[in-house]
Amino acid sequence: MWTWIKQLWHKLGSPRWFYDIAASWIRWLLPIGILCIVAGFVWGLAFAPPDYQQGNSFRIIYVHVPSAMLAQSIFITMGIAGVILLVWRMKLADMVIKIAAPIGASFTALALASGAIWGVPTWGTWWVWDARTTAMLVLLFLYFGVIALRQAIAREETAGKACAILAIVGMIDIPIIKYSVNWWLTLHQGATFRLTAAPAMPPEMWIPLLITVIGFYAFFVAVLFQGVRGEILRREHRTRWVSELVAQRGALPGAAS
Amino acid sequence: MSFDSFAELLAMDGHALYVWASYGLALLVLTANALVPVLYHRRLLHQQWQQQRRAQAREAVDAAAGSGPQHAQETS
Amino acid sequence: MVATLTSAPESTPLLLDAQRLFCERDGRVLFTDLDIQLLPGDLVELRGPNGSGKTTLLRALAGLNPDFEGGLTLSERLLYQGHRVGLNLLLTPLENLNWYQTLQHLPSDRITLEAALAAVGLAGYDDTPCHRLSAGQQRRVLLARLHLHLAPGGALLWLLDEPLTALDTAGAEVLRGLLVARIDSGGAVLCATHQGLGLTQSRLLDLGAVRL
Amino acid sequence: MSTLVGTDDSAPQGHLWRLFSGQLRRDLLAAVRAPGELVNPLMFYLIGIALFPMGVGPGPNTLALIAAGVLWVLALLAILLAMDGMFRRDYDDGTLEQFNLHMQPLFVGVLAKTLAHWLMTGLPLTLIAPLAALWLYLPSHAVGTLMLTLLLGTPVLSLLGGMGAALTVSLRRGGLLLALMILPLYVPVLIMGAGAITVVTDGLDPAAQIKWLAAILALACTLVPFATAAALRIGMEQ
Repeated sequence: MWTWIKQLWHKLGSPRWFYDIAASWIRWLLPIGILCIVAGFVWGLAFAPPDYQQGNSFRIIYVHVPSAMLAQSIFITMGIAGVILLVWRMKLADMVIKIAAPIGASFTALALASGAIWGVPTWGTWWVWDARTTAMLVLLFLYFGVIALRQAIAREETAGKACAILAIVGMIDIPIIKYSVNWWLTLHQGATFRLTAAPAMPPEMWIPLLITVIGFYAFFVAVLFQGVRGEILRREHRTRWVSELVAQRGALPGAAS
Repeated sequence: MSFDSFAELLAMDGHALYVWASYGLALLVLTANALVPVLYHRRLLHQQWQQQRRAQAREAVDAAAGSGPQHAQETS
Repeated sequence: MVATLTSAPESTPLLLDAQRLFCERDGRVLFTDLDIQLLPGDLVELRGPNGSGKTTLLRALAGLNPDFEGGLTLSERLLYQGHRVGLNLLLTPLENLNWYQTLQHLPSDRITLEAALAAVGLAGYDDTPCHRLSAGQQRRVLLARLHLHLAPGGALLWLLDEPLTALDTAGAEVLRGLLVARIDSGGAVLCATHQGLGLTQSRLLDLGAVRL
Repeated sequence: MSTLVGTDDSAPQGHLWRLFSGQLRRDLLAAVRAPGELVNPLMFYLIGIALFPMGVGPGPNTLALIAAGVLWVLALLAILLAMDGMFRRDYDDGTLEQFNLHMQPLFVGVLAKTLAHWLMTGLPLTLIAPLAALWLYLPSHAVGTLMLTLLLGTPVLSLLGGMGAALTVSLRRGGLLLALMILPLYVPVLIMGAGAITVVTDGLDPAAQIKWLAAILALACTLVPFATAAALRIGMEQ
């Protein structure tokens, strides 16, 4: 096991290896992700029973909860990638941070927007300064900071390392932010869904949620990998393997993927 | 199915606007995130391929024009 | 571009041993397969046109820029003097030197520092804020820094980037004296310069000459 | 990539102290020579506070209601605006290069620079805060808490801001970017600091918030200087 991990680690240093292996991962992860999302959405929209208090507007949680969970996980991914970049100088980690940041920001925005939409029928207002919404908003700002920092620094290596530092500090700060924001009295419900404890909702409600969450995560990994492949191609465009690849793909019109 | 008819599903018991807007946004974010890297990758490959072709064309032109003494020497 | 600069005798401690240095910046190769070895007594002038990578090389050797490949072994302590003056202009030469000496763990008593300033022709300027000094005088404060490093425990390896900038002929003479003193007392100097130092002891390393 | 032969790993503690105090003295000296820059954040703080009565009206009740938040938000902004200067001058004149190269270990120097910067911004700000509190009709029994929270909170702002300043040191116009990066990180300090004052004006015990501020300060003191040191190395790579 250990040697296997070491081998994998070593291989991860080679963008070319990752470029190929990621393609085969995407072939599995993208269909799984889309399938889970579609299944979860359809189940949640049409088959799950309505909530006895919120009625049908509760169905928004199948959008809201997965995107909120993913949004936080992506920042933690970036923080870990930041540590890997600074300690082991793995270029792949830099690409992960770069590609993951806008994806994370988009899911944070989705979580905020779906939460706001849900707030209208439930709370009677678009925006409530409650603990979770506020923490999510701060997370969105953290994403903006990382993206802005990368765009401000011209030199790519420097920008990558600077973003890594910000991602690490942000990652450490996230629990503190969440905790401090929790000091505010909250209108929000308690955690809808925990991995460790059995949820309070009936299975026909939380099973589709679980499926959607899995779908979102698989989808994210697939999309991240595809983004990283593009980044590899761009950064390595002078190398021989890229030009050979381009020559192969170019011969087949429209087959490039 | 927790709805009696398709129309009821669409109506969402009066919450249609909120529910469908959320799912619409979700689809928007998901498709955008899926399309951006694929299109970028494709464009990159295309650009690279065009560059290669330009380079090849240049080489071909050079080879055709360079039937002078220097090149002849090189090939001999 | 390949450049090699090696000194023959073995078993002498190398002050700087750089092997197969490679640096690419913004898709342009600045140097590749560059070997530099400096022994006590070496004085090397780094030449090359603008943009040939002199500053990048010096910064890489000094450890200010880790983005290069190759093996690099350095002596324990080095002195690096970059383009920018490296003086806080609000402080006096004495205060600047005092701070610098503390950083370098060198003696920083007033008498030593005043003697160093006097040696580079700045006697009487100890308490004038640096922004009131002329550009050449500011550069002379840096010479005082070099002077301080000649003391026991000072850096044996000097990496200088255009040290002649803004110096008058007398200042240049002081600099030459300091460089010679350093290599004569077991040190080595690598110095990027356009004008040339005009010292017989120096050898050339031209980053531009061997360009592909 | 590079190896240093014979580095002295066992630097005695007196050495660290000498480095720390030497850097601190130098920075304070430089700050005293340019007193204008010292006053600027304070002026900004007072002007900013004075804008609120003009904006929301002079009613003592309204002002007292928002006083805690306003006093803290403006402290945050004042320090943020001063942050860019922490490394800027040193970067421009080249001393930061020498600092990076010879300050061993770097975080000791970073800590000294941060302390100097805080003594020049956060501390005076804490001291004039009662005046600003007076303008906003903050109940007098809350002034002590205000000062205590500022005393504990502003060093955290300086530490985090220093990290941002180090990351953006080589960018010509890093000011706005710095705000974008750092303000989200300031959120816990703001919530705890302003929260403590609100709690006191409500007649309750702010001990929990103050303990949290102290804990955040301890955490920031131990972790952030390392991040700032790394950020400086990266920021100087240009």
